[in-house]
Amino acid sequence: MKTERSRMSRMSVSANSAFLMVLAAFLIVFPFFVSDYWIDVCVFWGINVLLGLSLNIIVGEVGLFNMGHTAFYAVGAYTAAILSQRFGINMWVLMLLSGVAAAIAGNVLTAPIMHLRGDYLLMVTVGLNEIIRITLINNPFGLTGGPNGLIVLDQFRVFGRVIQSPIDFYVLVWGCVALLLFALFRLQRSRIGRAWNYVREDAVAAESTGINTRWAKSLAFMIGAGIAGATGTIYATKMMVISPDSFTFAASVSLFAIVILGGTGSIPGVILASGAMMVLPELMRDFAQYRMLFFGLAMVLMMIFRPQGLWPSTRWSTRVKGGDAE
Amino acid sequence: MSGSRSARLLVSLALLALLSMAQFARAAEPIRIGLQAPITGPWAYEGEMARNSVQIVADEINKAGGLLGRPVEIVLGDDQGQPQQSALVAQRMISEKVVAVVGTYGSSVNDPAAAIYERNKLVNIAYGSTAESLTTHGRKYFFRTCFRDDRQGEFFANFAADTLKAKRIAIIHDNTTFGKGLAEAARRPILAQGKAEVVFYDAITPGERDFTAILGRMGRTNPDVVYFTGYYSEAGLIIRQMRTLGIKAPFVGGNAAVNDEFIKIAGIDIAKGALMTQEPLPTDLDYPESKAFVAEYVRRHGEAPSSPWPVYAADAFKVICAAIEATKSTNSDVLMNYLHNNLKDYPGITGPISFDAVGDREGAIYLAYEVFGEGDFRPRR
Amino acid sequence: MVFFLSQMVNGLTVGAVYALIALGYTMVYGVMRLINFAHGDFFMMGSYLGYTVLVTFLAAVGLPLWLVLLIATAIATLGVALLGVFVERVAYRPLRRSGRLAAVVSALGVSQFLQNAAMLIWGARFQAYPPWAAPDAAWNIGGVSVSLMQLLIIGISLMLMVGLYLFVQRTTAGTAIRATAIDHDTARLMGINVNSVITLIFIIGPALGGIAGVLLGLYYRQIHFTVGWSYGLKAFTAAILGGIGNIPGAMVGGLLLGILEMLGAGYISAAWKDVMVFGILILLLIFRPTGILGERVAEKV
Amino acid sequence: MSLLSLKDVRISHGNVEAIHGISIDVDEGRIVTLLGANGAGKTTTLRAISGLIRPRAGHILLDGQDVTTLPAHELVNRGVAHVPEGRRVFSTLTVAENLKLGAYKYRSQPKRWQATMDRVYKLFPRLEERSSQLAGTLSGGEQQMLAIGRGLMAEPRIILLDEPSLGLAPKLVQEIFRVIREINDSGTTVLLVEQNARMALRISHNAYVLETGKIALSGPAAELRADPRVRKAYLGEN
Repeated sequence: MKTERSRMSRMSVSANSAFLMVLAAFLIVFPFFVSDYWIDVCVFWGINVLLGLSLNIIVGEVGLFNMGHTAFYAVGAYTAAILSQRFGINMWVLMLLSGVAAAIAGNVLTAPIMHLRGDYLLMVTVGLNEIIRITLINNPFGLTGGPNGLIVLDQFRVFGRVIQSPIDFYVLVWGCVALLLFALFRLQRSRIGRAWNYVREDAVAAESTGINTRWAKSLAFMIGAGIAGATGTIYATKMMVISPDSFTFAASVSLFAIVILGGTGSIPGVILASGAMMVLPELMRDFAQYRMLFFGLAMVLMMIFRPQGLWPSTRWSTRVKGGDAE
Repeated sequence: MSGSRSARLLVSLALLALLSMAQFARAAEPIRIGLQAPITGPWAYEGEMARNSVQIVADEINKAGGLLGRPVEIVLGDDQGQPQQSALVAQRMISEKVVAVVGTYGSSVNDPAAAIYERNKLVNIAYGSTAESLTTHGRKYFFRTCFRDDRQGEFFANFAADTLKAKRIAIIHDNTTFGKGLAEAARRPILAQGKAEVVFYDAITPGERDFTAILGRMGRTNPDVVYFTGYYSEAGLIIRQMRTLGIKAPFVGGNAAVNDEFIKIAGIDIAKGALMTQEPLPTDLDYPESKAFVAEYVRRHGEAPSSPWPVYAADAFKVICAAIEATKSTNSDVLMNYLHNNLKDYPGITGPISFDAVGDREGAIYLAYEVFGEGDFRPRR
Repeated sequence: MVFFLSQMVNGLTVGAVYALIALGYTMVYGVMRLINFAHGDFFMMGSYLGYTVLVTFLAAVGLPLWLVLLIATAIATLGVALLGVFVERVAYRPLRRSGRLAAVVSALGVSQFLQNAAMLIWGARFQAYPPWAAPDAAWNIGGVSVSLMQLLIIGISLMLMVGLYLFVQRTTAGTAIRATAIDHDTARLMGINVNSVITLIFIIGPALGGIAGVLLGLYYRQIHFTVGWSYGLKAFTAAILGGIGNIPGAMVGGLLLGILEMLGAGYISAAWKDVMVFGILILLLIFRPTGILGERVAEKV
Repeated sequence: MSLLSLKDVRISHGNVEAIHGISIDVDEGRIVTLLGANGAGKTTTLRAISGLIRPRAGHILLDGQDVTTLPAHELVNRGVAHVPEGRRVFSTLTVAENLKLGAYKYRSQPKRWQATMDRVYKLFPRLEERSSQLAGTLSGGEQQMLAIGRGLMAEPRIILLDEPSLGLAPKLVQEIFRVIREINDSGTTVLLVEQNARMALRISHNAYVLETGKIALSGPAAELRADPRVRKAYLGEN
């Protein structure tokens, strides 16, 4: 039993690294063969990967149902846009600041609700998402520009080169993905990562082994929100205009779906699923009005035939969760 | 020697033939013009009408022999009414090497696309995005065939104070880029002129259907006129719920409220007498272009377009084609310069079209429309 | 005072409909622990079906209005109930053993599908119920305006809610539903066919949503394929507010939410109304994590 | 022919096999006990018999008919009642509602289930006193009585009892075993899973000992009681 498990996890490690190598090879070769448009599709794919991975920390690692993740993303994007507009702070610094701002928001906003059981937490995060979006629309203190949103004029600079073209962003975004992947793999093997998984599998038992579950959950929200916030900066510079329309409940829902469709807790799963969510509708453009119909159908079929997700995580327990044995 | 000479001649002749064939081939290659519109999503209906309208113009041009001897082709991009999709569609238009782009409908959706077109120096002409902010960023390649919110807001301010003799004005918007933009644009001149006061100013949430609470609160401020700057679907509900609550103040809608659906939702008894600030509708235009266009649209789709926006899309397309024809060029800078400087009073479907320095259309004409008992909008006399 | 009473009438009208839709959420959740994100779209489908029946089939027939409305409501209700059973069979039942998250994503897929199907069937434009269908009568009682439609909505909703409550509390089938909600396995050991119970839930919930759809269609006239999403979100909030899985909770939550919304929009600001609603939800859950009437049961994940 | 027999039944949880081919026979009118340590697979076996889980291989016969693949509610109709481990009463339903659900298959015959309910009340007078109380407010012993009573409401031919004495005070344990014998005396076959091997063996006719998913020992209860291995492992004697 024990040897079987360790063999399985070793297998999954090698499968993971094989996946990442294939992905890396693909990403390196891809831009040479396609138009800027497809590079741009991949930029948004990368942004969704960053967001998906950050949500995966909360949903996948700790098992907290968060269906309002774009709230934190919005906090990051708006922090960057406001500070850039008013103080002209360097974008790299802003990326850090917006990450911190979102992390603080993640902590402060979720601290009082951390004790809620799964579905209630889900509803509350939906509520937070709406609260933040509506607040942005209502333009408090003239900060957020209301429904028009804000213009972001400044851009990232690397040794004097302005990150501007699709390929620049491509390199920036996927570079960030690589860094994040490295950090996440380290995190998963760390004491914190193990603590998260204990909390997810059995919060009571985790508490009894001396893990502060509240702290573990808060930390996951902070890190997840922080990464989403930093991603918000990239998004703001890429779009050059941000408005509340980008941070809707529907956007949160599709992020949530990305994590589950990929295989909860699975890093390759998030990458694949966000790719599918981005690329499939693009490929189905010819179906025009029918494509969102097919897309909904695909989601249902996917869950029926592969409920564990595209690339299930071996670290997520195989135990049936809440379903009933017949 | 002579053999080699004739061989050389033969080769050069063949080359010439090839070249001319290539020339011919290139001539037959279509000129591609983008249309960015919401084909799916909540504004799908507007997107569909825009596509229908542009198609009519394109077919007409192709029937008449195309542009510069080449056919025109529409490259459709569905932005779903979402900013991120809009950015992607913009990038796709650039990758598809379209000559210029028509679009899009919503202002906040248009903004990211316009930013990308600007960076890639691609002429883009919006057809439904009326937010002032779009032409305040100094973009050179952005134009629009529709008019700006502030012109309409100003028109309302004068109309309310001078024609309706209103002293107390209530303004309700819907917190969208467009609705709030127009509401702000109306409130500013009212405050500046000082002829009337704004007694109520609040927003509804689009997609909801019960506005009795906000209307009740508004009713207590005793407005002489109510200006709603959102869309027809909510406008229809608002006027009906106002009347149910016993608020008798005249209802004025913005140009997004002008739609047959408004009358259907409100009911003709209630809708009758409602006023709208509005550019002249295609059916009310006396230009021959408008009559021909509306006739063709009715022939194909059984009814006239129910909102003005698709016609602006058709005009945007026409203007692009006109610029290509006049400059014999598909170069973006040439087109941009032409549109800014040389296009004067081009006879569009919606009247003469010229652009000012920031890309806004010149010479806004607004009318107050009234809903008549027969269930149609007619200019108020 | 008059203003306050008006807001209460309006709030009750909206709240009664939220409650009807919330019942569907709460029953499905109670029995299956599934957040059926497609439930709002059943409501939307109800609106459209009622519209179609009214406009296409009955406009010409010379039946009395009340009969026409009854037929339209019946057909819409039946149609949506069938749709509910079908959706459960196809999209949820195969996932019963695959965990809750998979089912949630499937529900999101169904929602997406239904919305776009409605768009393709009825068109992307707004549709309006024919003006002859909705009774226009309204009274002014001491300054408070009350319309016949409002009374009908409140009355029918309350009747349905009380009926459902009695059904669930008093009948054997109702007891079977409650037992299944508590414990599937033990319910099976009583000889209860859990699949039949779930089918029953997916008849009742969507049917209530369908009736709500027709009623609101008549009341507001305007319908659109996206309307299920926002009503679904509100109804789900109402269910949580009352304590999800709890039938009286959904009723209380729905009515309360409707009243809160109207008072918020009537006294504070319509633009900030939803912030207030969700803020109250969060505050309530902080102090009473299982909602107003929710039982303090351990999480069953 | 036995009323209930398991033939080479194998049961898996996910990919892990928990029961490795067991055969059990329960004759009509008997009390048969299934002994075993925690995790030996007793509860799993009962759940398979009552149709809550489906065996991976083998057959379960009821009255000679193959019922292996029947769903749980169908087995109830055929006369199998299962009183699950940990009582599992419906805590937010009243005592009377709990009992009524036990007679779910007779729901359209009110006279019949009312008569059965009277019999159950006679067996457990405490339940009658508390009939309108919520089941969750009962004491542990009362809940166990309710669970058994609820099982009896189906008028089963065989009742499966999973750890009925677990966690009860000694006096109540005595009471429960008295009731089990009474149930059996009235003609109902009993398959009992018990930790309290001493008491169980005393009242039962036959017994099986389950160890890590296999039948280790079986035979008449009296014989097993004398078996040194049983005495050591389950009766706490040397």
